[in-house]
Amino acid sequence: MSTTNSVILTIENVSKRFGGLLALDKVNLSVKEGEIFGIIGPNGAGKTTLFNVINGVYPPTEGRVKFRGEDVTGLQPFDMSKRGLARTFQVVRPLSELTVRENVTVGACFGREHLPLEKAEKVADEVLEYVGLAERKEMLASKLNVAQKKRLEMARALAARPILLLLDEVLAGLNPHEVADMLGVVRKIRDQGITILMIEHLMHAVMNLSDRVFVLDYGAQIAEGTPQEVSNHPKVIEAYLGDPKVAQRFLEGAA
Amino acid sequence: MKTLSSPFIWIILVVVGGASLLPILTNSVSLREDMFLMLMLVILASSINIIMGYTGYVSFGHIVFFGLGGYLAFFLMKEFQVQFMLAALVGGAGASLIAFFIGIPVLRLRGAYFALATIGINEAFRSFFTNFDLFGGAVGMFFNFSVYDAYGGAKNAGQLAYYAMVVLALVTIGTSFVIKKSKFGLGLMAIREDQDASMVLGIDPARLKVLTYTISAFFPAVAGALFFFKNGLIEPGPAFELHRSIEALVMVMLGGYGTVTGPIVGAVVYERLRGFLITDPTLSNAHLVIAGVLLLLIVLFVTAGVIGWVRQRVPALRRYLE
Amino acid sequence: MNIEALIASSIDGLMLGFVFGLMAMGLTLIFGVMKVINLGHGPFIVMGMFAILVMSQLGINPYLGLVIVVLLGLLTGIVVYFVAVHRVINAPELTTLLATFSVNMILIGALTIIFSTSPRGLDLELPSFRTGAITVLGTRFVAVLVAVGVTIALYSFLYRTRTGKSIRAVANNRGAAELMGINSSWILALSFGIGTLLAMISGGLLATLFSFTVLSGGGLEVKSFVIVVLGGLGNPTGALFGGIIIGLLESITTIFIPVSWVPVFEFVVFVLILLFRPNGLFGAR
Amino acid sequence: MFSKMTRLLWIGIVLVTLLALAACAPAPTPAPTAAPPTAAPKPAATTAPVATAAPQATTAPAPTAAPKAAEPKKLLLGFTASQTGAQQVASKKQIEGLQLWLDDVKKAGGIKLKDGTTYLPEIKFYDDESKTDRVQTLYTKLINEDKADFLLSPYSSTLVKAAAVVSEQNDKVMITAGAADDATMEQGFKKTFQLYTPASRYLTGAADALKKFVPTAKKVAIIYEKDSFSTSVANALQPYAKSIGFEVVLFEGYDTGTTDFAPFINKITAANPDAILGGGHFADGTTFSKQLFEKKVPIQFVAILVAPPEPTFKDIGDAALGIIGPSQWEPQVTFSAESAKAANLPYYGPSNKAFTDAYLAKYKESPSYHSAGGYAQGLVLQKAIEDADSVDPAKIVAALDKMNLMTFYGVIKFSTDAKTHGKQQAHGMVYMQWQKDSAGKLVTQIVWPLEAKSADAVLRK
Repeated sequence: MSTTNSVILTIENVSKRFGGLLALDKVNLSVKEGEIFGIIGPNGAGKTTLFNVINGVYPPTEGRVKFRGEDVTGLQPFDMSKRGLARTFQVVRPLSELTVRENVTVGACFGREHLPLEKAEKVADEVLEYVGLAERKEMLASKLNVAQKKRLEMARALAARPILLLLDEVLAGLNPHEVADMLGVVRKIRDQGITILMIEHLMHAVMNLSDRVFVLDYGAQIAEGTPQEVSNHPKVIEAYLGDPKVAQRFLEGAA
Repeated sequence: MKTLSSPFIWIILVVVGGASLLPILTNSVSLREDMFLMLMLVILASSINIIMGYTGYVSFGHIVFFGLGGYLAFFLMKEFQVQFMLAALVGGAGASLIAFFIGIPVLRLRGAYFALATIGINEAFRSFFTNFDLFGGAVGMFFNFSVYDAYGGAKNAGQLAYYAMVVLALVTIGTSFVIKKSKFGLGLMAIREDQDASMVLGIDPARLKVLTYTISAFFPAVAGALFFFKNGLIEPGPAFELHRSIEALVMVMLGGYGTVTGPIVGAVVYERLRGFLITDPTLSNAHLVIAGVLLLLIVLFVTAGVIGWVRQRVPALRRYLE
Repeated sequence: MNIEALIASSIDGLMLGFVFGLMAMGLTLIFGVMKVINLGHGPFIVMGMFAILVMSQLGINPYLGLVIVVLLGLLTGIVVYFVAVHRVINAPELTTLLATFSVNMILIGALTIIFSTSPRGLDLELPSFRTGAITVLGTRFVAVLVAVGVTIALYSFLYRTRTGKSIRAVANNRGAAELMGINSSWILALSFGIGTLLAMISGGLLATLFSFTVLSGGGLEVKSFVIVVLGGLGNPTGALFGGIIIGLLESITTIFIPVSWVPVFEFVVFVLILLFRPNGLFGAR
Repeated sequence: MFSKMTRLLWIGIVLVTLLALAACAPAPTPAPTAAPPTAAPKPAATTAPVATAAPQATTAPAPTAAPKAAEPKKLLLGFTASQTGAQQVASKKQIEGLQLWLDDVKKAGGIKLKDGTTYLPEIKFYDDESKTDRVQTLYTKLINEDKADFLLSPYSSTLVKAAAVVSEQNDKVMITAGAADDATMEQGFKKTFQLYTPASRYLTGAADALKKFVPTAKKVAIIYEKDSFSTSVANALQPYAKSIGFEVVLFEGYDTGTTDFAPFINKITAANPDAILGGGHFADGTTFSKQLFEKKVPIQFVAILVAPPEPTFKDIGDAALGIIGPSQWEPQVTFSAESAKAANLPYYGPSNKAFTDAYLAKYKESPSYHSAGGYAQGLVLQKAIEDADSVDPAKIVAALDKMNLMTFYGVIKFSTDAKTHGKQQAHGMVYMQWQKDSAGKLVTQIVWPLEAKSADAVLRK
């Protein structure tokens, strides 16, 4: 894959402490332009916390976050959005009493390009077409099913025309058919040139999609590399995959 | 602007404006008085709807701006003989400014805490004005009748105040519509639905909310100025009457939260109902009870309000009935 | 300013504070259990006042009457809950606010029809104790005893009985409590009843101290909000302390500043606490 | 189970509501079930049923000519009343007084002009909920829709101010009772006439009385409710008290709605005054008096506004004892045809006794000064119509401007100065006190002015 491009996001020695709990412990990673970067780890490993620190939901206790060469540590989420960062939520958060189209329009209006309303609506229509929600655009967001809500989140994030997209478990709760669809969408997004940082539990999907994978366990990074390297990493096998054979199966499933 | 090409808003404005002309055409002063009060309530309900219906912040003490605008304008008219419309606008601007500074800290509060804080602010201002001798303290301020001579006598002044109130009502409704249909309004509704998610989508909630609060303070303030100008006197009690604020919330709910037409319909229905109950000989004793029972029935069974209910029932109308 | 007046006022304020605390406890309990700001709180207080008035007119000793008020309050609260609150218990805040506001309108309207808005007072005399400028009013002394007694009873109920524990469970997490087999509707209704009876008892006590009208509830309701915020929303002990603080604050500031400025001071403090200590002065977090 | 229970409750509610409606709807008879026994009459019933007791109302000396009873013309008097809200009590008394006047006029066969035209007054009123914002709308309605010929006033200064703006705007004559605010009558009104003694003269007499009753008194505390009326009273009292040699050791207002006076009383006690003057309205006045008593504050002279003259003030028991109150009128006043002659004034209307007895017979309650004010509103209008021999507003205004007479309610004369036109000039206050009669029952007595006294003043212990 074309991973020789420049670095777009750097996390340097980031720690995050909640009271006595160390949720992130000196994490370092860098994401390159155009790649799909997967983050895996058991429940409670600090993956979502890492996302929250990256997009400014809370500032890191220590360490720096750099985005496109600029130090963005401690910036607010809306500042990050303007700089071209978009994300979806692990638990979907549709704007329930707004229509699907309005939801996506919000993304376009307040995202990187800060489009005026009319242009934003056009973008919303395009994006809805793209993720396959076009027929439902006049529905209230609360009336969608889970898979559709996931697509809506994705559409809303895309409408912001991000440079880097954070996907937090977009596949969770989908049936195999819907997973396959969604994987297609993610690939298409990457092919547009948008860098993707994704948290995923569905192992074969991560291994299959990602150019590189990063493993967190109890807030600490234990491995980083290509899917192959990571799944053979002894620490990963010990901490996460448990059994080397399981790891092998994942890779095969992904192939 | 594309928003203003929507036929919907023009229909509303024509209906409201047309109704406002009735007292002039029929030359009925008492109808004019009724309409004056009703338009004032429409303004109050619509501006509360901007902060509450669009942004999701239940401002219980919104009446504070009515009082502040009334007091500022009254002071200017009485002490400096400022023309009433100018004084009203200055009163509105002053109240907005105060809203801006109050809004910055207070809008950080959410839900019940915000609602309680607005009550506290209103009560603090009311008791402050009771003690503030520059503005007449407990006694309040009153005009000598000669003030009205500048407007062709008291009778004519009432007429002028009415015209001003009509214009203000139309502007308020127009603003409410423009906000709702704009990018700004979309941002507000995103905040209402999920403030944290809206931040991630690129919205700076603090900025938008303070701005909204500032705007929504302007209209009741000007309405207060007009009301007390016509009244000829202002006192802390009637100026900062918490009950009126809560009644305005009731109107918004009655008509439909978050819609442009809802507060208008709510204000008209509520005011007509109360007016009817009070003047009806057999019901007047029980008017509070009856109004209460009706309100309860609506709250329990028609949660979305009249307009909201119609929108739910007839989805085809959603696009047209804002 | 004079030190004797200060001491005398502190005692007066402290004693009144207990009754204020009891009054606010009802409001905070309802909020704590079901996240409802009860705008019917004022009329409930007033109902307590008039219940005592009616009973004393029938020749029942006001303090004995409080026992009947307890039952009346519980019943009223449960009825009001099922009529006005139950259906919208999961709806947004605003809906429950308006539902309880309509209860307020209905009750005030009905009370006005029955009693008119003329001021009433109980002709109740208890001996007061006096040394120098300091007078301890008998009625207040008894009111403190009742307030403390009711608080202790409430806490024993909440912490010692099965039902009380269920109330606390529902307050903590309604969904989980339901999974544990607790009938939450019933518990919510009961809590609303208890909140109401607290309001009514405090109303009954206030009636022994001051004259009152059907409309007295408005001011007391707002005062309850202040106290509840001071003590932390949903925290009954906090409410008791909040009441005492407000009682003391009002009485002590009266000595130092013109009395009419006391409410200004009080409401500014209220807003500041909301801004800087939204969990109340004793908020755990 | 609970949804079932809720449904049952709902059915109950609906039934109760329906019952209530059914009970009200076909009931124009004067016995509303739910209302208190002396409930104000329904607004629609413009004239009340004739009272059974027949007082000897010495209504105006009718013109000698006794023409054929031509069909009497209707004369509509409009006003608003506080049937709900804070001012309900006093407002009710005021209407009761007015109603009694209507009865008397009816019995006399209406108001007769020299040409034989007879006018039969009727009243129409709406509930203003004690709130100013309703007042203006309702007065406009009375003027324009109901076509009221003359206006009477609501109760309390604030509401009257709002009403007067509308009546002046519409060039209607309005006779006000229940409004003592000086400021109201200094707005350059042309057709508004005030029956009450203005607030500025409410308590000045009490200061005089203090000087007489407690010659050693030096220091007074003036405390007042922070509202329009009480503040004007206090603001006028302070310089007056100083001018007659008192030291004002405390001059402080308290917030409307204050319920607990204990700390404030401590503060007053600390200032060590010989007398307390001031007050506000009914609720605060009674609480203040009660707490003063409970705290055994040893101040001999206490005079407060509004509350003491109300008969229900005695509900606070012994705490009422010795409290003095300024009153526009009391049942014991001594205005009579004789005293009018002595003062060289014409006397008009029923005797004081006739009024008091008739009131007691009709309402089973003694009249308060608010009741007297209500009756006087009608009486003054009646006299003005007779003097003007017309119902033409301009002529009525002229008649009112010239009026200078005594009634059971006292002397009435209006200012004709452009700035204070219509302000009451002649009516004076009396000061009543709660005392114990020989049977140990609480009664009111007039103690000041001395020439009107019905008993000697008693100092508090």
